Amino acid sequence: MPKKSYRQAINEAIRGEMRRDPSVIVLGEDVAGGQGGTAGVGKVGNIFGVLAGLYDEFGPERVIDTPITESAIIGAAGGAAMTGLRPIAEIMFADFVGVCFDQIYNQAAKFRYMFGGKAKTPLVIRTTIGAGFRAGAQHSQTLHPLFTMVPGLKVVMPTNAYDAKGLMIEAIRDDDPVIYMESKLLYDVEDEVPDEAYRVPFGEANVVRQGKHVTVVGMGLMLARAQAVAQELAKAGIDCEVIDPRTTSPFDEETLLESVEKTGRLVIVDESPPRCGLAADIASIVAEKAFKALKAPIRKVTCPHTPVPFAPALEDEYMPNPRRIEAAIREVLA
Amino acid sequence: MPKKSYRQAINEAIRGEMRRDPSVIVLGEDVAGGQGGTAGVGKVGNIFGVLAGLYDEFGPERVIDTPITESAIIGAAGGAAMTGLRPIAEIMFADFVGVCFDQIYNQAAKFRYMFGGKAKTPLVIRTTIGAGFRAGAQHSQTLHPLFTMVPGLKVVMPTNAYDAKGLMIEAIRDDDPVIYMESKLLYDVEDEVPDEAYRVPFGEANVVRQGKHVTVVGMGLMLARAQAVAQELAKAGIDCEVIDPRTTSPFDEETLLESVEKTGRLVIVDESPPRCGLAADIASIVAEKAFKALKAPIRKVTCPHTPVPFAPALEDEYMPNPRRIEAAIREVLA
Amino acid sequence: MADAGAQTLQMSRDELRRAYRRMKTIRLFEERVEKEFAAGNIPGFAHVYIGQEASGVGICHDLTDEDYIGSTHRGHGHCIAKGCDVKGMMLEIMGKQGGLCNGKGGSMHIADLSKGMLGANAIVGGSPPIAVGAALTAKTKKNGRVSVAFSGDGASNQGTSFEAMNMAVVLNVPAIFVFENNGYGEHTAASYAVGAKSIAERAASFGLAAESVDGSDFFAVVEAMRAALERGRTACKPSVIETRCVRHMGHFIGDPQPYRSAEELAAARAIDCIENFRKRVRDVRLLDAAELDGIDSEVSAEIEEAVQAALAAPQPDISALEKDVYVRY
Amino acid sequence: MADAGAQTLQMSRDELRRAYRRMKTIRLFEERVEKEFAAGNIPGFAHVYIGQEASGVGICHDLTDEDYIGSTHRGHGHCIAKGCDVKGMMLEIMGKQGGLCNGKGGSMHIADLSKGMLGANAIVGGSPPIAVGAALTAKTKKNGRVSVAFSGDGASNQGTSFEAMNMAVVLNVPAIFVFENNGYGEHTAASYAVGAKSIAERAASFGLAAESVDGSDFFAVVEAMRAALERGRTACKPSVIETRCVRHMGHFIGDPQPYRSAEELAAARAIDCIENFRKRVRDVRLLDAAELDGIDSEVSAEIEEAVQAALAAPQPDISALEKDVYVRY
Ligand SMILES: Cc1ncc(C[n+]2csc(CCOP(=O)(O)OP(=O)(O)O)c2C)c(N)n1
Ligand SMILES: Cc1ncc(C[n+]2csc(CCOP(=O)(O)OP(=O)(O)O)c2C)c(N)n1
Ligand SMILES: [Mg+2]
Ligand SMILES: [Mg+2]
Repeated sequence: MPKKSYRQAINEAIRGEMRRDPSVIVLGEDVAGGQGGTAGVGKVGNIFGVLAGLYDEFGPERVIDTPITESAIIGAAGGAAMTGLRPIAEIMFADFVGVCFDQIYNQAAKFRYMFGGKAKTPLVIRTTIGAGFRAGAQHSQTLHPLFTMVPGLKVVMPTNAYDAKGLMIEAIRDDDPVIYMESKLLYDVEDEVPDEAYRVPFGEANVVRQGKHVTVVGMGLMLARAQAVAQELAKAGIDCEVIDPRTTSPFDEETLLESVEKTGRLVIVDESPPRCGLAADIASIVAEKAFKALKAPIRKVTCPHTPVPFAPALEDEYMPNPRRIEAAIREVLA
Repeated sequence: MPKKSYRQAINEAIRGEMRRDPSVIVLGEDVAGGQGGTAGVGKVGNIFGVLAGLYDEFGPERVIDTPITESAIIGAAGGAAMTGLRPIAEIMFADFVGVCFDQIYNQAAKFRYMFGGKAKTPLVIRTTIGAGFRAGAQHSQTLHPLFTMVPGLKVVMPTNAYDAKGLMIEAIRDDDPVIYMESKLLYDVEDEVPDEAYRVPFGEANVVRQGKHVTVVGMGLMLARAQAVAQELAKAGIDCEVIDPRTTSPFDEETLLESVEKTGRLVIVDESPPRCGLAADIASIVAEKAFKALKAPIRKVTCPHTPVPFAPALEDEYMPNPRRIEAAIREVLA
Repeated sequence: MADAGAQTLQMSRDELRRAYRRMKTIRLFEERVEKEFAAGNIPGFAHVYIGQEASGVGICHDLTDEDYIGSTHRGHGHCIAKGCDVKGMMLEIMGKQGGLCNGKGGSMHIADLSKGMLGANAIVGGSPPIAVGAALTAKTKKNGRVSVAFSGDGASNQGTSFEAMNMAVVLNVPAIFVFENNGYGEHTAASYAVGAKSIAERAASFGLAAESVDGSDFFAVVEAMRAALERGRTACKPSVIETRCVRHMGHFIGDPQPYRSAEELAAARAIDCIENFRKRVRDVRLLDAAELDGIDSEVSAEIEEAVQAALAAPQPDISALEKDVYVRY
Repeated sequence: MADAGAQTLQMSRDELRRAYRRMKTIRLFEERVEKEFAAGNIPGFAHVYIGQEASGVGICHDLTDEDYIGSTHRGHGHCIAKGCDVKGMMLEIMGKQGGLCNGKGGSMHIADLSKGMLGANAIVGGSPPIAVGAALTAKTKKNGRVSVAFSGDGASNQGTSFEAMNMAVVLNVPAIFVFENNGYGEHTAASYAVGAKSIAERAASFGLAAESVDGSDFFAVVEAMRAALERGRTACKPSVIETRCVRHMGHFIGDPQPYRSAEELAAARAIDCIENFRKRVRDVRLLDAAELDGIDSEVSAEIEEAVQAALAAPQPDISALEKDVYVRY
């Protein structure tokens, strides 16, 4: 199977869906790039190059550059979704949601319920997450907890190129508003990705490593770190089961609970501050629903309760790292 | 001691601090009311009457009506706080934070850290929370989880008039940004409130009922419900310890953990949807730090993962109610 | 095939009857909402549109069910102007099963997508960006529809309103931003909160056609709207219309309005767009008093029926609580 | 006591020297940032101010350390114009201990409250509301200070910029909104993204004095700013200044700029505000080439020193990670 990067996989998914369905449009800042410039439009294809070539193929009516105006972008995307388009809107960095959060959580996510089930809002919001990019406190956050708490939203966090494509196709075809979070540090990571369209369903976790001693959950970029630590610990005879939830809303409780029933131990690795985060959320599900199986305290390995610092030494320590992950695993096994 | 309502208690705290410190100002929509009108200014005193009389005493320079422009309100309050005032800004309903969240979580809350400890942002944001007001999906939310997750913010949820006054005075004198959430349904509830100024410190939970069988945590309006159920259950020989955290950030882990060490059981009653909520947060703290003491699954009694419905029958069922609270307590004791 | 005399107003008698009926329906509906509210039959709070009927009805006069509107917290009038069923509305406002949103929305969230009504909106400034999106759909599908965002004078100061106008200009979409300037945002006068000389002038500087009209003059509103529709339907161009209105009542039902003098209130109430309309159509002998009164009676009966149905209806079953959050989850 | 010839420019030779030194410091600082970035010594990404120096330095020329500015992601120039220490800045940009924010902020978050510099801001449109707040402090304390918000042409379309302008007019506070129009927001031209005829005209419609000046002409910028300062300091009135600038480089360091033609880029670079300044002051014989070149050398040495110090400095100790989130927690 052909090797493709996470970036390419997303591009391919969007391109394929745009070919398939003329109601799919893309809008955001510099999704084409060059509007009003002197050397032609479409050579940027989003600041990370994820949308490269789409403008050339689909033109200005379907790959729409906007002013810097996130409330209008998301609001327009929600309004367009409610009236018959399937917009893919972009918020360049998840950190920027603060300027348009109302249009996400009070509007698009609530239309259907507030209107008694009569509205349908097939909207995809693409955004990027993650520290480690040396971009400081306002360009480095991983805000999935903020989205996961919102009834009416679906929340997707692909960890590899294969899933990235299948989850994007699923997101575009889904009739509900979906936040699709791209880990900036995964863009160049390659994986085997089929050329044809396929769907990875929401709410189905991926057990990326079978194991019997401890269940380790990792989201986004943290999955790879959890996997690496698991591999290392295997040498020491510690057998981790590693789970990638893929989507945090809906969340696959079943796979998680089954795993903990088996291992009796749980470590959650999550790149966001600890309070009201996804690690807490998952811990609470298990403490409620698999309590009897638990043989040890549930350990959360998260960022500290601080903004993301700029200095690389601090930022590296801010993110859950192998040392902390390993320590937590050893702790619950002690 | 004189009886005063929660509303009066807040008013008294703000009034006292404004008398004491000329750098304290109030700004927001209709905090005075009547600007530009034909019958004089200041007769409104905020839509719930919490600020009644302040305009008359302190005038337009310190009780500042603004246009409907929450980003500018919070941004201006943050900027004013960083430069020497102690603003009390109002967001009429917490639901509206979506239009100004950036100025809270990316700006005011992060100034100090981003600027290497050199900034000080003594800002209080007052807002109202809670369902049960028949106000629909965009005027009824209880968004403390959204705030609690933000490093740099302090989050206050008074449950009675006495605390309301002491916590407000503390919030105004505090040098960090504080979100102060007023439960709409508590405004008229009276309590003994001293006339003089006093402070209720942040991060100190209130054990409102001692008990030995189960620890019950209740936030905001839910505390009273938890208390009522506890009283009822006492008749059946079930002895609940009821805890009011008072502030969710900082959060008093110590009192909570001590209680669970004693009771071995935990039920958390929280008026917000379940995902990444404060109930999950608290459950995860206990599952990590008091695991050995736990004798039963940790039960969360929260709202469902839905927006707040309008119809009273649905809204009453949406909020954690005595029936559900009692069932959860009985379950962990079964 | 206009009736005699219609030339003056450029409208057929049928059109005039429909317009009058809608305005009167709003008026009587809102008066009844006030009454039912006082009687404890309406939960929560509600904002009535009394005095502003000509604005909403004028704006919607030439719209079809295929065109879109987005509304505000003060949305009943817009719903009726766009053709929503008053029984469905009354059921909704009372939180009853069978309401337009099955009781889940309430006064501030009524929507009826089958009528192109994309929802009242309890967030001030919520609708303009959404309306831009509906206009984008129209442009993309090249179906000649337009999309209207109603906002108040207060909402005109919200960042989202400005962003939406700029976006509509840049994307060239058929959005029509209607700012109903009733002089107040809650308890604060527009003269205080709008720093600009006028809402329309400020809007014009964004690069779209903007005009300010007497919102109590149905015909003036229709005329302005026709120009906006022409720009929207044929050239996908956005427009702004400021309708200068009067608020006869308080901000919400029960607002004692201590910030308005008795004289101001009396002067505001002396301006009655429905009386204006009656006078105009009688003057040109298009509709006579008897006919208008006949409509009044019909409307009155319709509303009575709606109220009775709403009072009798049950609340939604509790099983509805967790339904319709998602299409599929 | 101005030197001979200074009349023309209304400035003393000392003032001119300071202005030139600041502009040149910005230019050389930014060129060095580009170099150090390419060498891998600067983490993350950075946006340089090359070509826009006259705008920032002109705006800050008559400000004191007591006045406030709020800045943008492209903030190095504003910092230097406001008097921030270049060594502290270079340390910060390299993420080193002892940087102006102790390495926690980085290029997009440099602040120095002791100089009235309230922070670069990585959120487009973040600063205008904050600047209104600083202006409110000035008004409340009646200390005659003003507060400047720098924004780009791109930021001029963000809702927060509009809200801030209206708020400043309504509250009547001495905020000065400076829109540095360098023709692009990232890779999108202002001619596309700004739907209005001009940023200044659109701003004027908000009810404040607004003018557009040649941002490459230091003296024109100073003149516009003096009028704004007069309004701000004496009457607490807000103003808007649009400075028409050129962006010599890409949006961020490393941007290949495929959206700009070679001709456009050449034309942009042919406009050099520093060369303009040198010519102007030489023409009127206020400063001669030797003196200017002397300043160049001093600045060069200062920056070299800053870079060496920054390269040599350690990163903050890991113990700093959880510090300074709160004053007390
Ligand atoms: C974002 C937001 N801020 C504040 C409010 C509270 N609020 C509801 S209506 C209103 C006044 C709106 O005034 P205007 O836009 O003039 O509309 P009108 O009520 O006059 O029809 C306010 C402040 C809100 N609902 N949403
Ligand atoms: C809210 C927000 N949206 C988008 C961005 C990404 N971004 C950073 S700089 C920039 C362009 C800003 O353009 P302009 O205001 O003209 O400033 P310039 O870069 O030209 O100095 C954008 C879109 C951001 N940082 N914040
Ligand atoms: Mg109004
Ligand atoms: Mg620019």
